[in-house]
Amino acid sequence: MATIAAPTQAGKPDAYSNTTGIWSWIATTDHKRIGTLYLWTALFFFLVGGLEAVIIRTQLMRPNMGFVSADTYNQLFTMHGTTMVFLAIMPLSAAFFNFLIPLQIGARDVAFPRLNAFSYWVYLLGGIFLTVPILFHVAPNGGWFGYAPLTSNQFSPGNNIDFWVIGLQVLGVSSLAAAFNFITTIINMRAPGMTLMRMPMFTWMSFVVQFLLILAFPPITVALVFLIMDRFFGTTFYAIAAGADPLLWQHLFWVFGHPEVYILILPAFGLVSEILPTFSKKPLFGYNVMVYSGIMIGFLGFGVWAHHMFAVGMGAVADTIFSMMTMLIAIPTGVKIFNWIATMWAGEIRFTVAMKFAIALIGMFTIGGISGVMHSSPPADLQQTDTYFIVAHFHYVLFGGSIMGILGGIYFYFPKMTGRFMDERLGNWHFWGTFVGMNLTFFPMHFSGLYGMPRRVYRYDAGQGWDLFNLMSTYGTYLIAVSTLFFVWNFVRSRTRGAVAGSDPWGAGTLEWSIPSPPPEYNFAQLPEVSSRYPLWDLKDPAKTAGIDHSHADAMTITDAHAVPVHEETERFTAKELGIPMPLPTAKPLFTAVGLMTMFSGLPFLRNDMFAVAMTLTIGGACMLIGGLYAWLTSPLE
Amino acid sequence: MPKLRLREAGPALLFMVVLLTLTACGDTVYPNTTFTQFTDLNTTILSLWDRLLFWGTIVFVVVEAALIITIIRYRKRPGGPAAKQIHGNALLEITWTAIPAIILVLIAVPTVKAIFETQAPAPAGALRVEVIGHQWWWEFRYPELGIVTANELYVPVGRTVSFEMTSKDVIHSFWFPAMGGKRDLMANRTNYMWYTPNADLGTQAWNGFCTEYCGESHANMRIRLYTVQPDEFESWAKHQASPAVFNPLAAAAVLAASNTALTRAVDSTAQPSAGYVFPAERLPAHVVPQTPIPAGLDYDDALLAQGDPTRGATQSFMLGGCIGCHAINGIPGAVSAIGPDLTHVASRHTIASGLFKFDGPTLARWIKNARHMKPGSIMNTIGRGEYDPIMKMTVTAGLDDRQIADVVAYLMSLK
Amino acid sequence: MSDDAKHATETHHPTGNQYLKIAIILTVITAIEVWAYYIPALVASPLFNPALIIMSALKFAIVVLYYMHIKFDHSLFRLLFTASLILAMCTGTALMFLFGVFKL
Amino acid sequence: MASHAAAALHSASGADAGHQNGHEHHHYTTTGLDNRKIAIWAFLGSECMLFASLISTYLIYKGKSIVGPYPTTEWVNEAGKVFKPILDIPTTSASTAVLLMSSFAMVLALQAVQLKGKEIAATASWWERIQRSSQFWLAATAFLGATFLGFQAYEFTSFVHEGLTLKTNLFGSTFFTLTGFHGAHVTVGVLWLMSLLWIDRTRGLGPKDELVVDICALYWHFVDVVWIVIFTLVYLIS
Ligand code: HEA
Ligand code: HEA
Ligand code: HEC
Ligand code: CUA
Ligand SMILES: [Cu+2]
Repeated sequence: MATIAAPTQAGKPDAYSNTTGIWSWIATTDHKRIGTLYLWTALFFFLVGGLEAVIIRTQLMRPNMGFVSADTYNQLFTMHGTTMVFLAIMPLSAAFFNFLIPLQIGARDVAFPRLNAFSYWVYLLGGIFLTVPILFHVAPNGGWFGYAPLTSNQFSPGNNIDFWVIGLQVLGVSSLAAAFNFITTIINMRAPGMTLMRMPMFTWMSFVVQFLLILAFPPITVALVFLIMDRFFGTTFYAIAAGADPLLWQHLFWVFGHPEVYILILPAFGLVSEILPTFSKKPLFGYNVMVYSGIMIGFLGFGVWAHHMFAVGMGAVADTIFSMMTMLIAIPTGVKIFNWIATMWAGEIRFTVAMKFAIALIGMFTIGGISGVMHSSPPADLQQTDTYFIVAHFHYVLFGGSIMGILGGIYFYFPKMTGRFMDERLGNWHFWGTFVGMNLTFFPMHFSGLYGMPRRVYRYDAGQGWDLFNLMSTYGTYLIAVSTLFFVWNFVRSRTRGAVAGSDPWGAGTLEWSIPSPPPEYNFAQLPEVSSRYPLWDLKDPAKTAGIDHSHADAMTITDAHAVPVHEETERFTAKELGIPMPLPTAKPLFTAVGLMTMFSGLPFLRNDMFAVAMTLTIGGACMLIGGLYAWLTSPLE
Repeated sequence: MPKLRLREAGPALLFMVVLLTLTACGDTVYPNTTFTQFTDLNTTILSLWDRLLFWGTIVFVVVEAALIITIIRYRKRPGGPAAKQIHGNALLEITWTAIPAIILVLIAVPTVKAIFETQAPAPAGALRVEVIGHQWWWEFRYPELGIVTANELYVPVGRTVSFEMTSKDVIHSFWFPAMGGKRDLMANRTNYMWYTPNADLGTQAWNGFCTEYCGESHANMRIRLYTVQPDEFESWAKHQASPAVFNPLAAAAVLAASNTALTRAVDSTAQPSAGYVFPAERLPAHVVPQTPIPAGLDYDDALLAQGDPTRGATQSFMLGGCIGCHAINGIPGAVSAIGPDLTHVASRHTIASGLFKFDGPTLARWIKNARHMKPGSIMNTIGRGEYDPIMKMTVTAGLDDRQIADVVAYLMSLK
Repeated sequence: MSDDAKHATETHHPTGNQYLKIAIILTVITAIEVWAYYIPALVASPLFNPALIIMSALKFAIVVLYYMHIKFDHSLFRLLFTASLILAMCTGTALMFLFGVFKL
Repeated sequence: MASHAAAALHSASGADAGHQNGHEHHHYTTTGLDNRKIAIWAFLGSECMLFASLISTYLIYKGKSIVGPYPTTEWVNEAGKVFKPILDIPTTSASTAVLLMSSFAMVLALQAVQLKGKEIAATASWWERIQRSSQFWLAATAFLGATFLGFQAYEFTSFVHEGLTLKTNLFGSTFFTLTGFHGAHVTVGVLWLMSLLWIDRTRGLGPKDELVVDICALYWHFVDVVWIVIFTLVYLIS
């Protein structure tokens, strides 16, 4: 193996993290560290959202339970949905965007490292702002899609909804900033030879997601601005007494909301598309079609929003159009499912935990997709909407899809992130508990829904035909919760005690596996040159990639001019030693983020007639924001 | 590998069988089932559903079987074959694009037909019912019959009923699972839905729900539907349209005669001309509310026997401020539409939108502290010395337990 | 600077005089719009709204093509912007239909 | 294989440069374009959706207000007093023209920065000479933008005097929010322009700063373009 450019000096094993301690995290601009922060924070919020679900299910275990009050229950499901969507799955995906995209495209960092840190801090602060109120029993209680006029001042006079509107608005800033960053990164930071059609599938799906983000967030931003104006400055956007139309919020929300569900699923699809080929020892089946179907899903996703509104009386023509558009999405999604199966077909399948989760995604997402198609027929949906049948649908796609994919991704990439494996035995416990548990939880919901159980009810009478299904769901939840504890233990322990993994522990084919685990701060000592979709396989096993249009296994596909040869490395160098300029650590993004959050957190005080406090926070926050931005923009990057 | 195929398809087939049996199960086990053909609307929906289920099951079986077969057949085995390096196959990919497309067409065509069928204007001669959503109860008006009532809906079988739906506050949604689809109720908008309960449906009672999250007591916003014979409906309607015919003196006489079961006492004598009411003994168990009355709401039921409807009507009803929110047709000044119309409240089997049974002890507790019984209720706490959980204060002015007994006696007489 | 390079820059960036011409065109279109607004006969015509929208679209296009030099710049920018713009217009139009601002 | 690798290495100019000079290396980009310019265009794409949502809401609520003042129709208050339609077309036409002119000034500012340092013929006219002054054009753009804001402030206050506030009716809410959002964008633009002007005055902007000015210009023109749409759809269309 050629190692022409490999350094020869003796290295220091942990030289890549030349700084340690809390400050190194606060001031970090390293995309891998930011990814790690995202991962930990989002996993924490996943546990919080899960805990909320456990309480919800306990309350629903039997008819007319009195475990929690009506208002508490309403806060719980609102926060459960909001937390899972905005604070768990989206940031879990962001963790992978951060960690993986630069590695997969052969870049040293993202396009705007400090903006990246800013995105994370805004997310963290927004998440805290949104979550803490539940400890004081003033959490948002308007449902995760916060339909106005219920969320207007007239019907929700307390501070509860304030936390929700402001929290989501702030989180939107985070998502948008990150999306501009990743769009630029993917367009402009690819290593030489990394053409679009050679990008790994995860990067591709992430690329699509970033466009969904920048185009879907503005409508909800506007809807939230209206609500903020209504709640604090007395405008009349959602005031029915002034003649407002109750559908305004719904349309603006779902114009965002439906693309949002693809924002939640496509990263998981991407992860699975990395895992399946690796453990089948085969390249992805029909790469091009996988790319195009991902783009199609994203594109069509903008034309279907009103399928959440079949019961609002839009009229037959609108119902028809939205129904047809919705059905169309099944086609590109189906292509993905079949191509994944074909990827495994005739392969040598190794059932690692990561692979099991990936396979489970195919099986479980399909169930959710099929029930989705059942909703897409408006007359049929009139019997389904706002019942547990819908709850079953979206948990099959969200839990069976997004969560399964992300968990698979965590098992798969853990060795790359930490240099150590997660324990497979504990992982198997986790997998089987989760798999059985989720089916036990969510499959019965199909029945409770079709047998007439509405969603968002904190209690129901006995003898309605729902008792058994609810009991099953609750036991299933407990099973998931227990198996999640295995996961938490495994995750925490394996960081320091797991078996040591090399740079390419799974025999994968993409660029991120060509560098040491965990990667040095500069990722690539030298930018690789890529001429293939699976550069590593070209190198190690050219037979696998022979005949792929975009690969040229006969030409050298990855110059192994990395800091280290592709095989096991023992030597590392700091960026300084290699003369690679790295973005300087700085806390300015954090400072700016605090300013932004402070500025917004003044608003709720207006309601409590604490004008002075509101003004102090808002003006103080604005000054911090502007000062932070100024300091940030005028200081050198590296 | 034909053997394997069958074995792996087994669970999926089982799933289908289970699903179909459950689907076929009657309304005794699943009283709120949506799989009925009790109305024209639901017949259309069910046939659509059957088609969706059919194709859904096929897709499910094919995908899961393919998945399971693949992972079993191509699992890595010692000495097993090496992975075949296939990168794609245009023909295959076109096939699995085209087949779902065809299936979707087969679903889409009847869907579109059903959309236009079910959303056509209601046929002439339909019974018009205005449904008005309130936090958290239902107002029903029969504009052609001059009826205003709440929470319990009477509909004659064999005749199309056309609902015109709107809301006084937030968005609600109106749904009887056994009858067909739901529609949202929105302020500043009117929605329409119509269906015809089958002529052979018989006199039956059904559960319904508010299905759009509408705030704290959304779960407590239920509805009852009585499908009745046309003549029964006529009798009911005629009586409901008439003003409250409470005769305080007659009621007092009955009270003097019997100090016990008040519920039935007023019933027989005070209102000889009462119209048809869905017979209580025919209410199936699942239609009878079972909501527990929360702890901490004490009322001495013995007081009820001493309740005097006349006093209730003339004094306590005013004292309690009831008149500020409730209309009673025929009583001057009682015209407010904030709360349900009470003109014939005693002809209902439930109160508080299907949450509680209509009987003396429950009514007394309701009046004493409605907000304790139904979280967030707009009806304020009236019992003197009671804590109002929304105003966050103890009521000092309201009614004492004896006065409540009088009001209850009065309400019980409003047949 | 070689002739070649000079030539290249010239075609790539309009000169100040061309910018001036564009500014004049924009002003004239605006003037026509406002003028039309004051002629009741024109306002009453069914072509009034479409004509205004076309004129405004024209101004929009001119500014984006020349002032924002999207016409001369990398095609990537054109793609990014037009795709978003088209999506935004489609969404807006769909909303108009859904709320009955336009009728079928 | 080694020789392949070496050949590939040398053919990749980006990687090659990096081999000798880490600093250059870091600034290798796939498309050769600057990151910031890609980001700003993506941002403007996103802004299209933002303003589409705002403008759509305005149009959806147009004519749905229960009480006056109305934008283009007369109205009568409880006291029977008749009010004219509230929108003031002549003034707004003037402010629209001002904003259009500011875009013109902006392109010339960019051009001046690009041409900085190039020789100018001794015989050049005043028009050719003034075209070379980036400070003049930056200041002009900022000034025209500020003038537009002045018009808007005047418009808002006069509306408030005529009884239209955020709270009055749907028209008030949608109108002020839409134009206010646009005004906020203009304000940011003016501040941005003034920082550029300040940099120009302190250290001088030259061709190497072209991109910095270009990005600001793109933002500024976009804000102008949005106003073109708003002016037609909100003020003129019936
Ligand atoms: C990860 C998130 C995710 C994903 C991917 C999807 C995917 C889909 N969703 Fe789902 N959906 C949600 C999350 C998601 N959804 C959520 C959260 C809600 C509820 C929001 C709320 O109210 O709180 C919801 C609600 C929802 C509704 C509204 C229901 C209602 O409230 O009345 C509808 C209606 O059409 C719908 C449809 C679909 C469809 C058709 C798809 C399709 O994309 C699915 C396509 C996939 C397949 C079909 C399977 C694979 C395909 C094949 C194997 C090919 C062959 C198949 C056929 C021919 C059928 N969804
Ligand atoms: C996005 C992803 C997502 C995920 C992963 C889940 C996961 C789960 N959801 Fe989720 N759910 C939603 C999104 C999601 N949900 C949304 C959007 C809604 C709609 C909300 C609305 O209507 O507004 C909803 C609504 C919803 C309802 C309906 C509530 C109602 O309508 O009244 C129910 C009811 O059973 C439910 C249950 C569950 C369960 C049991 C899980 C389980 O999978 C959870 C698994 C459990 C754990 C993971 C627990 C692990 C934690 C511990 C063991 C404790 C450790 C604790 C700490 C250290 C803090 N969910
Ligand atoms: C503040 C207004 C208000 C006042 C005062 C008020 N009510 Fe009510 N009442 C309501 C509302 C609103 C409901 C519906 C509550 C619900 O179901 O959530 C209701 C429900 C009821 C019901 C149940 C009706 C049904 O069909 O479900 C009865 C009976 C009743 N009130 C009686 C009384 C009596 C008796 C008094 C006076 C002692 C009274 N109310 C005072 C508002 C009021
Ligand atoms: Cu009314 Cu829910
Ligand atoms: Cu959707």
